[in-house]
Amino acid sequence: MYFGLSEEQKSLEENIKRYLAENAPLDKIKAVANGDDGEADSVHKGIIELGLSGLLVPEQYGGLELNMLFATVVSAALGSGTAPVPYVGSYVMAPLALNLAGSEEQKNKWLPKIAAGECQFGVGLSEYVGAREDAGFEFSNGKINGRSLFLIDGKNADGFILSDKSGGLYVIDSKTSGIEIVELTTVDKTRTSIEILLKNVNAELLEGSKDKSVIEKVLDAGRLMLAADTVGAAQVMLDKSVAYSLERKQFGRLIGSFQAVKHMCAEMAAELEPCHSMIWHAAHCQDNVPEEARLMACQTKAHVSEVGKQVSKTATEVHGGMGFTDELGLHYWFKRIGLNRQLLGSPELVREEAGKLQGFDQ
Amino acid sequence: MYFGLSEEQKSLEENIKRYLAENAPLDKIKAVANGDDGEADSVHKGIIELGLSGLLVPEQYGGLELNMLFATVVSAALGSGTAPVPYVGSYVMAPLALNLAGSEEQKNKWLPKIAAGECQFGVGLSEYVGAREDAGFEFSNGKINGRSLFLIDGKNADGFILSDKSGGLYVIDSKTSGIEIVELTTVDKTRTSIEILLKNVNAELLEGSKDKSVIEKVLDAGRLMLAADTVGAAQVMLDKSVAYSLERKQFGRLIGSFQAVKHMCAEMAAELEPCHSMIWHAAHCQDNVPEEARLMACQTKAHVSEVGKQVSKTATEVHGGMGFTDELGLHYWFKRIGLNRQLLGSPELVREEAGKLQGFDQ
Amino acid sequence: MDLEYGPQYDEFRKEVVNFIKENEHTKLSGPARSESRVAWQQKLIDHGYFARSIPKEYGGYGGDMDIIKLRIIAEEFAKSPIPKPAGGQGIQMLVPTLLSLGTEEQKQEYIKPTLRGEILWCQGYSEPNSGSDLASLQTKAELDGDEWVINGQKIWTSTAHLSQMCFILVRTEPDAPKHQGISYLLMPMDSPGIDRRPIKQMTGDSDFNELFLTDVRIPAKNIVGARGEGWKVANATLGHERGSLADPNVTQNRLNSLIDLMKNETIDGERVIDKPIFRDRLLSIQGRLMAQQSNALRILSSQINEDQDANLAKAIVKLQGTELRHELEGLAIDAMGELGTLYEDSPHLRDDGAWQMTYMYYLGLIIGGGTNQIQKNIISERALGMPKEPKVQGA
Amino acid sequence: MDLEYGPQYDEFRKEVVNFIKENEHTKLSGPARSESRVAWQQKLIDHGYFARSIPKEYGGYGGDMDIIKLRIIAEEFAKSPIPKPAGGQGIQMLVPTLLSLGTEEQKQEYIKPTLRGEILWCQGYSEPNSGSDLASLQTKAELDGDEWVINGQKIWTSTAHLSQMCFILVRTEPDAPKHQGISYLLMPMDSPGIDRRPIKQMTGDSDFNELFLTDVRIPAKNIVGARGEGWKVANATLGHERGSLADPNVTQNRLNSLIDLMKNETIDGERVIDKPIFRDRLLSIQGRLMAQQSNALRILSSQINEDQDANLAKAIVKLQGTELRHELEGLAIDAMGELGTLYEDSPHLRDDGAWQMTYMYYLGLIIGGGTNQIQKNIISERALGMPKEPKVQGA
Repeated sequence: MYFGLSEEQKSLEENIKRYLAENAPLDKIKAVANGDDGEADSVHKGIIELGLSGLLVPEQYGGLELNMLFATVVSAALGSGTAPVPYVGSYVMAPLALNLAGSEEQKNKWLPKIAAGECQFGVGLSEYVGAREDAGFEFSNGKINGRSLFLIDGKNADGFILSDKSGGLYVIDSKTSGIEIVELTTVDKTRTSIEILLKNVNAELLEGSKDKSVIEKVLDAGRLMLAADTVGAAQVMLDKSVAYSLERKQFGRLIGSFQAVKHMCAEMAAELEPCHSMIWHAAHCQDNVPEEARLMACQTKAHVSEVGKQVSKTATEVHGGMGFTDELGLHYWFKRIGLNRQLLGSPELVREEAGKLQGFDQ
Repeated sequence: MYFGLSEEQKSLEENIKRYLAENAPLDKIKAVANGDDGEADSVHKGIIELGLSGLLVPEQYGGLELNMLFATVVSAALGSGTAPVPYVGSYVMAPLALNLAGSEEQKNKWLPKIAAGECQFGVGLSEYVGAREDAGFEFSNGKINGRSLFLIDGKNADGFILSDKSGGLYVIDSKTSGIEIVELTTVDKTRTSIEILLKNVNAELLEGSKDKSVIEKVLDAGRLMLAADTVGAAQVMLDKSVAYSLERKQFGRLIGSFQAVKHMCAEMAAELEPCHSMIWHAAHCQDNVPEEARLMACQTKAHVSEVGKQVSKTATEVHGGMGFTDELGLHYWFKRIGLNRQLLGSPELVREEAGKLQGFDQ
Repeated sequence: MDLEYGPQYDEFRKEVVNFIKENEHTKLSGPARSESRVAWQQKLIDHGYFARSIPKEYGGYGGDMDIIKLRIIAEEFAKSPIPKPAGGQGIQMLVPTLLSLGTEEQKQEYIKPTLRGEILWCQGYSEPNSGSDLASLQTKAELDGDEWVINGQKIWTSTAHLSQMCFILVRTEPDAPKHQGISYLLMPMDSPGIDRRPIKQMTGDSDFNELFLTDVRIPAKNIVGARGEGWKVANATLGHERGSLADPNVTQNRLNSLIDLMKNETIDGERVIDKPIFRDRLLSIQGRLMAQQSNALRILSSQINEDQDANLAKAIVKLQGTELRHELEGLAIDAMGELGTLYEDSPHLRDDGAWQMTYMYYLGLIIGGGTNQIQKNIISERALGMPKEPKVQGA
Repeated sequence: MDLEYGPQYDEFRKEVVNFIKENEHTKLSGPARSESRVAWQQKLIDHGYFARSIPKEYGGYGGDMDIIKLRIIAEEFAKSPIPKPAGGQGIQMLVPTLLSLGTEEQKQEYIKPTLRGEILWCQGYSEPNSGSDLASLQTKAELDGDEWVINGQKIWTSTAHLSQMCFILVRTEPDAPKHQGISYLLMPMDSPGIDRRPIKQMTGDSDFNELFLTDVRIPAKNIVGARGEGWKVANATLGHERGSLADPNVTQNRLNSLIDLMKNETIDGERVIDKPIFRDRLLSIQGRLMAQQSNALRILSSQINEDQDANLAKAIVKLQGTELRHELEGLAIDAMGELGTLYEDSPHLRDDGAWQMTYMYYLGLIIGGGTNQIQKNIISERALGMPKEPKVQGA
């Protein structure tokens, strides 16, 4: 029995953190947030070189064929660096969907490119999770008409994967005619989101997605990745709070010696520490205990989102006025956690799903 | 413009508090909780002598004909002393119901007795608020069959007022045959509650209660009284916490000098202080602004219940192990607040009602 | 208990209503200090709808200090799109300070143009190392002949780029205990030696500045109160700032907008307000707000009726109000879900992005104006009588 | 990541399962220390299902310290109504203390009968003026010839009326700094001079006692560790107590009962679990519990795998676990509404009144065993490396 990360997983985590510390420090994050796409591209290239794009792609398609625990470790590491790269949609949900539900032809077309870092995917499941503004689309005779909101990693993507309301998954080449892309600016400028408008656009159903377990697995994976990203980001906010409180003096004392500040940090730690174990455990279930995976994914997404909200608020408070400045930049983590909370279902919606999974409505 | 209590109201409050301090100190509360009905009776007689039974009874029936603000002041004062007396049901809801909906004959029969302190009423609205365990009754041909749970002040009562599911109110003489009374012991032994089982019991409809506004007013009043009782009790818990923290030393310091304890007290005060204004304001609406009275009553009951729960927990924590002992007796206030929370609708149910009042469901 | 203002005010309210009706189409043009803005301020003063109780000799209306009339003015102005009287730290903080502690010359020189909007003020209090512990400030001023020479650094100075003057706290008596070594000076912002750097905030805006002060010279007479009494002078007006950060009537407007939002937003075609969990959160916030509104009435009453004590009621306003507001804005974001994360110029933005903006801004206000941790210290020490943080050995 | 115990344990689990099956109808009769209870303890020891790693010479099973085997035993026993091994402070705290710090004579004398349930122990730590600040305790013991003479007062001593022995902290070196003046003694409860007063709690029960000690004489050899080292001796076992107060597996059982309750209780005929607001609170508690269960797995793993660090994970268990449990019980009360206030022998009582009882009891546990305020100090100081509360001038 060993509950925790393997040496390999730990070293992957360290590699990513080291890479980000060296290549995506705060001033680069700021540049990206201010619209410098070149900086974002270079960090993106770097994480492809680390192998992250092919992490979940089967070996036969050129990937590393690692499991969800590895993917979770990566997501937490990326969250800790507020890394300005596509990951959750492009390199987790997309290859999972293609591999689980695609035909051999579809797999051969896309998976090797994803693994090689030559192809980025935007993934839109919002209509399945809970449609806003009557977004949605119709598929018939190989053509899609309609629109889809909040495609994760959609900007500059080479392909799109969309789900309809019933969970059917469709793959679209972004160069197909009839697609209009609208960029959606969110508070978190380290990641991108788009809306797409589709007029008679050629699209392929991923046949396997007629089995609803596919969208469920893709969604579980996406939610877990967002939760892991939040855990990584929240841990940094806590660490920064403790460090700041041991530097900053007021009233002739380190602020970290005031019981109010100590208790704020203790409360953050008490809430956050179990979340590390929770994301590992949820990943383990996705890898090995399928019957527990869905409930665990929902509850992990919901619980971690709540803890993340609390930690990001408290950490900002510990930093006082500086916590509010762009100079210190703590807000990049705050906003990252804020976006993760809403993507793929806010806590209330995800808990509702967790209740249904347990038959509470019966 | 004057928002606050009049001199008369303040002096009534002081009179009750002084009476309780002298005649119902902690050792008497303990005796009552241990089953000494004689002690409870003597305190009950005392508050009748103070005029509380006739507070709301019109002058023509021998009462003081005072308003809900007076009644609220009284309830808060009784809560602050965890007074082991019937009040909310017997001397607020019952006379209100009789006066608003009774025939002249019914009024003449009961109201002078209530005012004179010769008649105690048990009031059961639980089936209207939200029936548990399929409790409920049928009324036909002047007879009631069924049962009713949680009659407030019902033990040893001379009469009962019951509402059916649709809000109709019935008055029953407790000496009528066919009534079986079951005592319900709750955590709060300073007040009594009963269940009654009715077999072909003679009962009279209060004709006026065919107009639903009657049950609504009675319920609003009852909820406000419970909220006021909680505010009074919670204020005492806060006051005791501050006082204890300025007596008790640990680590060579008054515990009240530790920032953690200071902030616990500050948080209690910050939550509780507006609740005083809120109950006065809610009472003022019942007296003078009927269109705001219902929403204000619901929200006051719900909000004060939540604040009371938090204050009663925090105050117990400030007292450390002593807060858990019967010797210090802090738990009598804790339990009083706990019972108020559940009577006439827990916060969730009452907020649901507040939403409907505002048409949120339309 | 009497929530009526009384019939004696009916006539006054009518006057206000008439004035508003006559002027409701007033449009102000141009930047701060423009002619039309100054003229509007003066018009409001002339009618007694602004600077009502400030003596005529200093440019005010010279009326009685009648809280109810002020309240009626505020109520009626709030109902109309008519331009509101100007606010700002000069009017809220400096003018009351000068009125009670300024020299006759200072009152003559500054109050009238400040009221008219001809002079805008910024506040020079906080320093990088003196936030919660404001009294430890280190910016110093030395008297050189008939001039103060100021050196140091200030932070969190709002509207510094628009202001002509700054009321600033400086250390003039370095050997005195920290609270007794501070003076309160009036510094023209065009003085040589002032360097301003805007601070970009998490919202993306730059409402605040850092000021770098190098040998800034101002006249010796530009001191309010005596040397070393600056802490007292400043504290006379700090209360004004805190209360204004969390007015429950403003929060009520936000709650109404939130209700509208929740009635309009849908999830799978179902209105958000029909989802019981969101609705319950809304109702819970409403309950807390109603308590704060009742508390505000009590405070108002204590200002009108001298015998009423509302110290604790006042002490909690900033803590409770800012936390509630932050939560309210956060509920709006949750109610919108993904759409709630949109910002700046994004399509599908609701209410111009005000919800995210205000959510973050109010986190700033939980911190600013005395952090809510400091507020809890104040409540426990001043209102509950608990001990001050004890002196630490070696500190 | 590997949550399997491995096939090598399959055989062991089978053995345990068989034992349980063979003995599941065992009924223990009589009070504590009765013959049947002692026999059952001995049987469990003989099979290695209790006192597994304690050496045979002291009455244990003398097996290996295999955490997984202990876990398997606990898991399988939890599934069955079979009588559980006895617990109590003697077994949880005294035995480990004696094993690591006792004299050979003490080990021989006390461990075996304690394990067999023939000697029950109570704990004499807290005093009326020494709660959170335990090290300030004042009960003193002086050596008079070959006897300690103990005078003072203890509080929060549980099961004192059932116990034959008490492990007690006393001040033996009044001139030493407070942590260095304490000794750890073993006091027979039948010694003359011990007066016991039960403390009635808010639950109505009296689980705790005050002990008044007047010239209580015990043998000089009844000291564990050296004079003045009692603080260290006691701290070696305090951790055991804290962890056991908030086991998430026990909370899981309560959550399951709560789900059943919410499926059975109705409001106007509608199941409580069908009310979204209550259901959401339930699910929110479940999410927090699942996080704590994952955290518990990590702690378990760190006990098996020496390279794993779980200090912070351990430090938070008591704080998080007791608060969650209190909230869970509180939700049950709200779900029952008025019925949730019923207590003692009332009709309509659900689950024998366990919800109210445990709601209050866990408020007690939030306070007991190091208040949750003290827990936050410990987390910040020991796990996050923040400064200790500074020394106060004049204190």
